[in-house]
Amino acid sequence: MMVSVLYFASLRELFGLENEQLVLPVPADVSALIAALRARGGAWSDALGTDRRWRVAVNQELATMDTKLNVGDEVAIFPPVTGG
Amino acid sequence: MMVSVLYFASLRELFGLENEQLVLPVPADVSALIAALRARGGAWSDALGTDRRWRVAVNQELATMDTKLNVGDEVAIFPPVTGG
Amino acid sequence: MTTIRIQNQDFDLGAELNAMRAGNAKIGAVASFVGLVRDVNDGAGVSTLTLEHYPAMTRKALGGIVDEACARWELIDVTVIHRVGELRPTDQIVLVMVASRHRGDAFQACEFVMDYLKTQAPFWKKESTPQGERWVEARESDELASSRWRVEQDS
Amino acid sequence: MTTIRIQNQDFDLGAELNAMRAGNAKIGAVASFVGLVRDVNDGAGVSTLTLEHYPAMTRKALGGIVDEACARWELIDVTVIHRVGELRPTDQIVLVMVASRHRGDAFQACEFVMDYLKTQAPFWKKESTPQGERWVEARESDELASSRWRVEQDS
Repeated sequence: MMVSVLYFASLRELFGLENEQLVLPVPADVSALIAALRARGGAWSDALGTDRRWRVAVNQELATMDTKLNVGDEVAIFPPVTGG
Repeated sequence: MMVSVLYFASLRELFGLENEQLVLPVPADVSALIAALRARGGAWSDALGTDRRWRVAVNQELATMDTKLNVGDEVAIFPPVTGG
Repeated sequence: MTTIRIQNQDFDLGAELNAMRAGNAKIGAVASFVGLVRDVNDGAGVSTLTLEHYPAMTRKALGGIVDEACARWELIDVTVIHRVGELRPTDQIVLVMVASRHRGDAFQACEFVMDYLKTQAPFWKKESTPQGERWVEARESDELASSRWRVEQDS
Repeated sequence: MTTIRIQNQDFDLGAELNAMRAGNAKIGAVASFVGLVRDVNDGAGVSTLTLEHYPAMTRKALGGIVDEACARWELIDVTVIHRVGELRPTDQIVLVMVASRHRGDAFQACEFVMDYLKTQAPFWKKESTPQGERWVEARESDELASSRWRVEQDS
């Protein structure tokens, strides 16, 4: 199952990546996606470790670790927001 | 002892008076002044009755019934404010 | 810094903000309130609103309210403008603008100044309606809004 | 009525207010908040501030926050403008303007929208300082400010 993954702000710079297509086994949720990314090691496991602060949105809405993912979903991973 | 008394808004219209000089026996406080005005009867006792709402300022600061009055004080009597 | 103006003429919210922020790059937050003349009040149409005040006391009262706000919160700048004379629906009546480093102080101080102004500054409104002229009655809700700041400080 | 704009260019607070009040003589109260770029943040000088956002989500997030405010309070009009791109100290970043009949609703809704925007709208600030560039860290105080609105609704 393919999903789009987008990175913003410091995570985008840290990973050197704006977006990618990722294939996940079905059924998948956000925690499965994060686990797959952490498995890359280096900056990935470091920035997405449980002790770091990051947020995830699925189809442009804030999501949690147990939010289910469907084929074609747009998943965004970013640091806590700082606008306003 | 002479004090100036000013009236504003609906009270000014009701009394048909903007301001006056009033002689009070010494010592005097706000309640003595109000009692003297009520003694005039008519609109005065009506508008300044205890069941009506009005405010008093002495030398441009909100005051209470027991605020002391001194010679030359400026006393203002007006309805509750409605600006803003 | 504090600016207090009582005036017949209108004011421009953007110009007041620009004057405030041009002077101080420490300002991170500006909360403003503008009160407007509504065309209906207590069920009656309003064609004009006339504002009377007690000039000798007005500036003193507003200055005292702003000083109290500056004592309670960390503020950088405060502007209060209140119009007097004859106004019409959609006209601006009052402006309270508060600048601070962070928004919590600005929001709270702005609401505090408005609540106290509503109960302690000597302004009175007279409405002209199809049924004639009438003095606006003070609202119980304004007394309550003002009193909650006393409770907060005592507790 | 709701206006939401994400833009590079500046905005004028007075013009936004005039547009709002011209349209509706039922408005008695307008509360506004403007966030500005400060020249110092966390002890370091700031020469420029660059705002990045997640376009597909930004409008959706802001729309959701404004809808929630309209559900909680009696509002007549809401305008939210957030700038993106490169800004300098004293520049305007964000505007939240809320119109209602009475001031309590306007003040509360304006602060609510700002608190939620600060924690839920996908904007990120990068500061350029003499020590180089750095991403601004989210503040714990913003999380707290946002969470108190949840508590209030539950209780």
